[in-house]
Amino acid sequence: MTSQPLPPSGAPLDHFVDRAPFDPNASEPMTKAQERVYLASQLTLMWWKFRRHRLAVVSGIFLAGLYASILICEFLAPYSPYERHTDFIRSPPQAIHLFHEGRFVGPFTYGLSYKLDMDKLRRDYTEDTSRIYPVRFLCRGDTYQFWGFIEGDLHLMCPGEGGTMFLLGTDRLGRDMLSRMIYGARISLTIGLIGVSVSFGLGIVIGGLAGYYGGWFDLVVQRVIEVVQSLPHIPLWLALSAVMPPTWSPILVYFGITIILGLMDWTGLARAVRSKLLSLREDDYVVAAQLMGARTPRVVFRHLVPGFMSHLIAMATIAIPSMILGETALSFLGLGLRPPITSWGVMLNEAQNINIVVLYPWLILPVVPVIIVILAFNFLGDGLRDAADPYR
Amino acid sequence: MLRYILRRILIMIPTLLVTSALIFTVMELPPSDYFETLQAEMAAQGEHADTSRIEFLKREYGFDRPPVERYFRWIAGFVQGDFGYSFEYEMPVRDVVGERLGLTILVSFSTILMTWLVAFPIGIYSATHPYSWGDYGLTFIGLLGIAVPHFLLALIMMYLANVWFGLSIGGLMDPAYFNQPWSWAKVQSVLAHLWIPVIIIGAGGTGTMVRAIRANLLDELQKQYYVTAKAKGLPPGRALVKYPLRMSLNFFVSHIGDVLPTIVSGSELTAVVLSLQTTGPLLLRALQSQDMYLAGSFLLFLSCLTVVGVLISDIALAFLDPRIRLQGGSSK
Amino acid sequence: QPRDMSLEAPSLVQDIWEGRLPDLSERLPEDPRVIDLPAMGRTPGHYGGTLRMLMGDQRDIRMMTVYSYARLVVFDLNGEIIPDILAKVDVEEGRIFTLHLRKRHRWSDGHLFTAEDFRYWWEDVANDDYLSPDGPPLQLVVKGERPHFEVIDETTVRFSWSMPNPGFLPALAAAQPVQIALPSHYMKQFHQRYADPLRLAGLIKMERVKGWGALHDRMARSYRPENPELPTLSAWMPTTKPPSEFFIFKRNPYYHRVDEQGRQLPYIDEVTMSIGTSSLIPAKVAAGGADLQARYIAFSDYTFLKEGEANGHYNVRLWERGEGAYVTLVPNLNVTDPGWRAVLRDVRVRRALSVAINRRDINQVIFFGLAHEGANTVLPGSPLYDSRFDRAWSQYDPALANKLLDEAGLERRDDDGIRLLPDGRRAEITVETAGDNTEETDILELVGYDWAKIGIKLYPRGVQRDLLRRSVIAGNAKMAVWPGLDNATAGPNMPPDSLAPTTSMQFQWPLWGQYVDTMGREGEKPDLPAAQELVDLAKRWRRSVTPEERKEIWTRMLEINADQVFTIGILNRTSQPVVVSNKLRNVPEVGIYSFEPGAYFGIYMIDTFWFEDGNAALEVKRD
Amino acid sequence: MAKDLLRIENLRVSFAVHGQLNEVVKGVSLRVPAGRTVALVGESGSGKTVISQSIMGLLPPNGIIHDGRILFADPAKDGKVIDIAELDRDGKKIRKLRGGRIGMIFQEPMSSLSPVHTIGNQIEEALQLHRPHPRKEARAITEEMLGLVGFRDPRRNYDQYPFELSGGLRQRAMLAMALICRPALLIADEPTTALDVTIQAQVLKLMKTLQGEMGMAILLITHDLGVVANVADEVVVVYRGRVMEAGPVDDIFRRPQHPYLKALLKASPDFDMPEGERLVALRDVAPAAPPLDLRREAGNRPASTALLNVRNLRKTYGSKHGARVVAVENVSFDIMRGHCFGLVGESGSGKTTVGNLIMRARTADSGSVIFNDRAGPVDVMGLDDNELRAFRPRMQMIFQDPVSSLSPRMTVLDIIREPMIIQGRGSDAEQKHRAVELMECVGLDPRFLSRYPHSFSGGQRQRIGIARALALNPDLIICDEPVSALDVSVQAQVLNLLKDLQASLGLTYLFVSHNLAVVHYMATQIAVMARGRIVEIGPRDALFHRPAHPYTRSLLKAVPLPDLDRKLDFDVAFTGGASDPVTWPEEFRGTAPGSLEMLDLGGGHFVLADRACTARDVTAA
Ligand SMILES: Nc1ncnc2c1ncn2[C@@H]1O[C@H](COP(=O)(O)OP(=O)(O)OP(=O)(O)O)[C@@H](O)[C@H]1O
Ligand SMILES: Nc1ncnc2c1ncn2[C@@H]1O[C@H](COP(=O)(O)OP(=O)(O)OP(=O)(O)O)[C@@H](O)[C@H]1O
Ligand SMILES: [Mg+2]
Ligand SMILES: [Mg+2]
Repeated sequence: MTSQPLPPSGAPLDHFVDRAPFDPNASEPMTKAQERVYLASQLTLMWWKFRRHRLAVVSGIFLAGLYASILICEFLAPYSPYERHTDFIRSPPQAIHLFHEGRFVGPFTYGLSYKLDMDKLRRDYTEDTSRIYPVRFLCRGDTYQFWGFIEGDLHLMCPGEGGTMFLLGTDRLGRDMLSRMIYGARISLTIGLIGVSVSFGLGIVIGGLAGYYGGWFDLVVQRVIEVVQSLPHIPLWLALSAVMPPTWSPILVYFGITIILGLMDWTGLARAVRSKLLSLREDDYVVAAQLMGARTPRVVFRHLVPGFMSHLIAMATIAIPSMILGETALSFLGLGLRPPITSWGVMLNEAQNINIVVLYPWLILPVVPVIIVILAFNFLGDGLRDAADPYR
Repeated sequence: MLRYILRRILIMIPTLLVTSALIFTVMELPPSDYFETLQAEMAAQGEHADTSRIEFLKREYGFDRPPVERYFRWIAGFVQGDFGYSFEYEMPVRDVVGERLGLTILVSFSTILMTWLVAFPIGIYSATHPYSWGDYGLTFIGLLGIAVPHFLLALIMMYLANVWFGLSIGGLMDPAYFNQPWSWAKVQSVLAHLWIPVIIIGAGGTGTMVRAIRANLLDELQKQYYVTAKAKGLPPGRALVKYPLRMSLNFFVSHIGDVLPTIVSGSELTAVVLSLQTTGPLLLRALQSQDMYLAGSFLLFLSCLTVVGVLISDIALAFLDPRIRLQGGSSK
Repeated sequence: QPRDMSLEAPSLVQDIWEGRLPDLSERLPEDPRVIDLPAMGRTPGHYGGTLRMLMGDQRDIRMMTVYSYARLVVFDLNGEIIPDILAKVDVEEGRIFTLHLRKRHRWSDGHLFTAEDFRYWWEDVANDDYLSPDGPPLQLVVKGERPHFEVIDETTVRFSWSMPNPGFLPALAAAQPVQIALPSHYMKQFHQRYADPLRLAGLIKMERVKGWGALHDRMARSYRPENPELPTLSAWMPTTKPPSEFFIFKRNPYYHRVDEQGRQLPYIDEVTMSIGTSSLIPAKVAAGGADLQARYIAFSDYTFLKEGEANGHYNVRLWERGEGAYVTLVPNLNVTDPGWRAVLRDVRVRRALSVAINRRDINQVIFFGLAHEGANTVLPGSPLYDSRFDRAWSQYDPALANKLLDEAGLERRDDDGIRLLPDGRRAEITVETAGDNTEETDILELVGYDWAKIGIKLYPRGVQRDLLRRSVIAGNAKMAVWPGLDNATAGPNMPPDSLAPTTSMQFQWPLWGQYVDTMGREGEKPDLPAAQELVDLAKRWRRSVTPEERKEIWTRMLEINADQVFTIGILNRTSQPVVVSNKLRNVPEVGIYSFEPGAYFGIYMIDTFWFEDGNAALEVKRD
Repeated sequence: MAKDLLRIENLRVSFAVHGQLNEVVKGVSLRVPAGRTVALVGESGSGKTVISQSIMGLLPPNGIIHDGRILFADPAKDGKVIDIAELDRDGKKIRKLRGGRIGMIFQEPMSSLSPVHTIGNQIEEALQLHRPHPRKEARAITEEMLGLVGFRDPRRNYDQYPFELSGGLRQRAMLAMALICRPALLIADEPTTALDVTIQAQVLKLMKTLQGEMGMAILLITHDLGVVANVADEVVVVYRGRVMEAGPVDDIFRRPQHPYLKALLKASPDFDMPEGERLVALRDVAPAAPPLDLRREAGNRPASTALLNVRNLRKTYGSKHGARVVAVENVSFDIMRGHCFGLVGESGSGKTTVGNLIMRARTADSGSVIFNDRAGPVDVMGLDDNELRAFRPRMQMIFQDPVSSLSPRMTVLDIIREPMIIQGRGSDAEQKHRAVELMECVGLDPRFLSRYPHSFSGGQRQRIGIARALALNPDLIICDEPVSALDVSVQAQVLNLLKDLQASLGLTYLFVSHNLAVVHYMATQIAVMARGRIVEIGPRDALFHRPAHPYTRSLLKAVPLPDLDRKLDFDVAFTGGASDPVTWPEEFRGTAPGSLEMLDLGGGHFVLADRACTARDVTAA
């Protein structure tokens, strides 16, 4: 096809006519890809878009792996989280070596010996390079009850016979930090999230309706929000912890508390949703939906709330850390989880001490998984946001 | 608008009545009272509480009366500016809170200011440069602030500040300046200590806000009116601030009212960890020891501020968005 | 004319010179209490300096009253009661107490301290229906009988009862003493009977209190020295009015003790208490923020503090704690659950639970083996100590434990290896704890491991202290965690109340204690023979006159307690780190750290401590 | 001859959609000489807007220019040539050009304005940016500009928010914004679609004046061949991203050669068309019969009963200053079953409002709307929430602003399916099938179903709205400017579709439009509105041949015709605003408030005139 000529600047324009054959009904043939796309549902489209966000996909896979791992932490953890090694109290992290005196041995740990410093009252650990313990894989170690009922003793990794392998050190009772962290994920990654869901559900529904209806309904909801916001959380928790049946296990109690937390925490989100919808509901497409005879829930959740999705996703991912660490704040009040239950929050709580920060810094390592999980959730959130964003 | 505000102020009265009744109930909810708490705590340390004094105090402060009567007395007093009596400090609530209020406002205000000053530029940067290294880096830092528990952050920062700068640990000023009249040196000492709590308390909020601004702004950046603004030839900064940013502030404005109560209560738990002379620890302690008038009056004060804050944020919202101002409420 | 100021504290010199203070001779009582420092193995010191301490709570300023430990009578290091503020006490038949004041002893505002101050308290306060609706303090009431009070002369008063009251003097000497005198000249302005009504009304308004009763009550508080105007007899007097974060106590120029050279104590001019979050105190101490600190410092802070010694210019010492046990597990014999009640009341079960605990392991893991593995009983520092009590049922013997439990009817176990109660439920015991220190939590965790080995499952449950107490009294809690005997260095002259049901605060038998306390009005009658015997013994002690008799009673009570294992003590004589500034002198290297009877530092006479660089200490940065 | 201000050479632009590149501009070249007007015409979706966006450097983020040059020779800089295509999209250089040197009027004025700033603020901002003035003066200039583009009360209008304005007023605000900084090149993307012909003439004249004054060049994108004939010097015809024909306006109108152009010229409706004649569209589609379960038994509906009686509607809006604006007053009319009722009139006269009131999208202050169902009359105003919801599918609406009436976060497929889903019609597959059908009906490629609304051209969006309204097969459709953004050939296709549906299913329309030819083609009854009232109502022929009201007359006079020989004389008529009663003869002005009344001229022809007048007075005037 020839490019159409343009006269030089200032010259009069010629009458140009495209001479190519013209068929108004011709349309470009559909490619295979287009064929696939054009009737795809919105969810499918989003999924395709999401897949292109590499960091989000990686985060998603990571989180999925993490959640899968909590099913098999018995197998993953080298030790039982309750197993105490009285001879290795507060042992610093042990390195895995590959070479011994320049010779390749494969992964192994050196022996660990300690000396009691009775002046400073601390245990000083030294690596004993004369003892070598090759790490074993898929091996038999501490016995456990898989999912609470299947006996087992298979581990992914174990220390060499007679040796130790505290990759992240041990705590003040001589328990392996790594194993505790692996087990801790179980609680940290589950219970708190329920609280988030409760508060988000309430916030979106209540705020959404208030913003959409406006008027007296909004007025009432607003007053309820004020009242709920004014309710003192702390004494309420204190009171509630007193009424929780003493026969409840600590996990159940904590679970109850997180739900209540969620029940009281929706107000901020509800206000944000409400005020956004107050302005969104003036748009024509809302009117259009109404004119089609859509019921309120459909208008709110199909048309209005998606317009606020970015904010909701951002807030949800931001709320996750506070829920993972929720128990730290609560245990400040004596309400959180306590040992022997293991969670990242509990472990960090035990590290809540200047001694530990200064002398045994490996005990604050549980912040690392917390940070990674939060990052992963945020990147995942970014991916979801972009997938839901029609402009990207 | 004026009529609207007046009407809202009238509505506040029943709201506050309900709230106060709830607060009172919650305070009464625990099966024990301040005096029992006191006895138990003293006993744990081998001390004993003087039972006859306790009886005396109980009678003096009407604990032998039915709760309903106490409630109405309390409310009546509250309205007249008598906030009741703190058992723990054995002095009127007003005196207990008195001096701490100023410092609390200082800390909270600086924190909020810092949060805003930091969060806005970063949020805008992240939204306008999504998926750049800058975005990732700043996101990471912001999330760190959220992910590391405050107490840990506080401990580490205080320890390092002490080791590196010789700053006294905890508190808002050098103890030498306690009880001293205000002087330039005291101000300096306060400023030297202020940054730690400001950073620690502000860390979480900043991170949250950055993410929220980023998310909301990203949505608005696609809108046609922003293209129009650019077509006018507005410099990007101004165009951004005047149009998309303003539109994306909706969420922010809906929370602007929350600033009021936080300004006077501060961030309780962190303040405890940091040993700040603010009202937060006071409130917490009062709640734990069931010093009910101190806690109750303070909470009621906070809820007054909440209610006022909600009103303020509603008004601000109406100003922000004329669609809400001119059409909201009226059912079309 | 030339005046001799050589014995005066330099900080007072100016005031004396300018006439605001009288000379030392006029300030001291005629016969001041002389402390012979060299005889105690201490060195006479310099004047001056500021002693900095850190506290976690405004109410902790009462520690000033505790630490200074100036009482009408005090315990000495041998556990004997000796006069301190009083010149002399005469006791006849254990029931007539004649108190002789020091002549021309003055309150800190210079007013004389006289019999009138006792009379005012007795007649206008303790027996005033409005101020003391319940009458005088319990320690002054023997079987419902109030003492007969007489003023003999200006400096002599007498309290007498028809029966012996052996608890009277220990109560006066307690760390938290019974107050039986008030500065009447000051307090009268708040008393309706004496005050000008107009002025009183004004004061009530100004102080924003409900009435004169509240005003008087508030102004008279001396244990927690919140009223800087209230005259005191202590070594230092408060100068800060709360609320505050920083309390300053200044030397009392009328204090009644002198050193062997005739120099008035205390040596240290000023004590300050800085209030902050308790969890930060170790860090602040390590930064050199305190000159003398033990409160809020736990054993686990030792290493950290030790590391900071050079930096903070202090040294850490390890004193011995004076409780009967660092923590005890207290089975609630009044628990409502009938199944558990029967089990817990079975002495074999309690013994089994005790011997199942591997105390050595706990000692090693948590205390580096520095604590003593024994039961909850008196310590060697007490004249009543007997290693039999200490060792009773505190060995580690899981086999024995299993045997005892089998005998007690818990021989059945379920699939998880957990024993079953006779009624078929699993032997899962919830232990309620108010524990806010990690050591307590850790010990509980370790006990949990040990008990799991004998088939008992332990669930710790954290609650607020008051709620813990409630649930114990209500019989909901099966077992609680609580410190051991408060006063484990007690002598026979101290009341053995904590060994027998006497109050509802005793978690092993709250209802029995309440029964005895209220003379049968509330609670339950003790129905375990051993408990009943303890009640009788405690009653006998109340009527006893001679120390021998008291000792015999004490011994029997200790024996019963040891044998019955009413409380399961875990470790005692644990170490308490005490941080002492490098410049502070006369602080003992080792000591016993306990509230009763030692008043923590009080018994070691903090007024004799001094700063090496004396006045120079004033320039020390208060950090 | 003047130099070329803008030269576009071989421009190629593609968009990435769902990860695939679609080329939408395929090697276009065109030029705009200084001081001249070049019209860019073409099929809807052919890439006109994209070309203009490329010139401004404002392509959407997913758009890529991958070939070609856009040369801009700025006369203020002695004709130094800049290649815009090479510039950094948000760089300094291009920012200098935007607004100041190149002004742009966006196609969708309704959503191009910030909803939270007053129009005065937004217009003045442009002024201050490029031609700074002291505040007071700036406001005066802005108000003057508002007056020039036909705002009636610039003082008050300055402080109004876009949502308080009718579609046409918003478009005029956009115009004011682009014109106020007097750019060297004005790109006007369909600047007059929402304006009635009198205002359109006023605006075109204003553009001409400015052009004369400052030698401004205009790139005019429009579908209205009448406008092209009247103002353009050169014309470029594009079709599917390619130039089909280009040349001086004379050549184009008198010697069209390309089949597409010929088809275009044939497709525009005109007043001389006899009743019943079909428009010739480029492509004709048979109306898709709705599947059985979607179909309402069309059959023998009595054609002469009224489907809708509208009586005495009145609506006022509160304004910022508390004063209330009367938007609609005393509007009454009947719509016959199976007929199309045309509503024309001044921009801002309340047409959209009337539509909204009938639909109960807004609440009327007073008045009644009776819908005569076969089962009996339904009082639409009196329905409660549930009844209303059940009743909704009987009446549907095509919104004037296609942008904001489509949920931005739903794909077109979902948007078109939405009414079916809500009403529970058909299975999943049936709904999809119907969506495809509807897309084809309105001339859209079904491949676009998976795209989001923002990625469409103006005309495409408008057609999505039409497709959605048709989905439920309602009895009555209120069409608010349904074809304003469509080129004549597609317009013909859509209009034919509507007509076919009317015939086969007995659909009834309320048809609002500024395009009198279109109304003439569609409607049997026509009402003319001005200032909130119906000033004249009557059968089509009566109204077009014997217009009684002065406003109607000026409307008819101001219609630009696609005929070089019958150009409008801009200088004569439309200076004062044809709707201003002051310019009307006394009979129509009304001596006292409330003295105006509908005057029967016979044959169902009424005109609003003074009570004292007779039919004779009026026709004479
Ligand atoms: N952001 C976008 N993403 C993808 N495709 C787009 C986008 N914007 C426009 N298009 C497509 O580009 C083509 C040209 O659009 P353009 O808006 O230029 O048409 P137009 O000629 O202005 O039509 P109209 O007269 O209907 O406004 C259309 O097919 C449209 O679907
Ligand atoms: N929400 C509102 N608030 C205040 N005034 C409004 C509002 N909506 C419309 N108006 C005013 O009501 C009048 C009628 O508006 P309407 O949209 O019905 O006009 P229209 O006939 O559809 O005009 P156009 O042809 O330009 O779309 C206009 O003057 C407009 O400014
Ligand atoms: Mg277009
Ligand atoms: Mg309109």
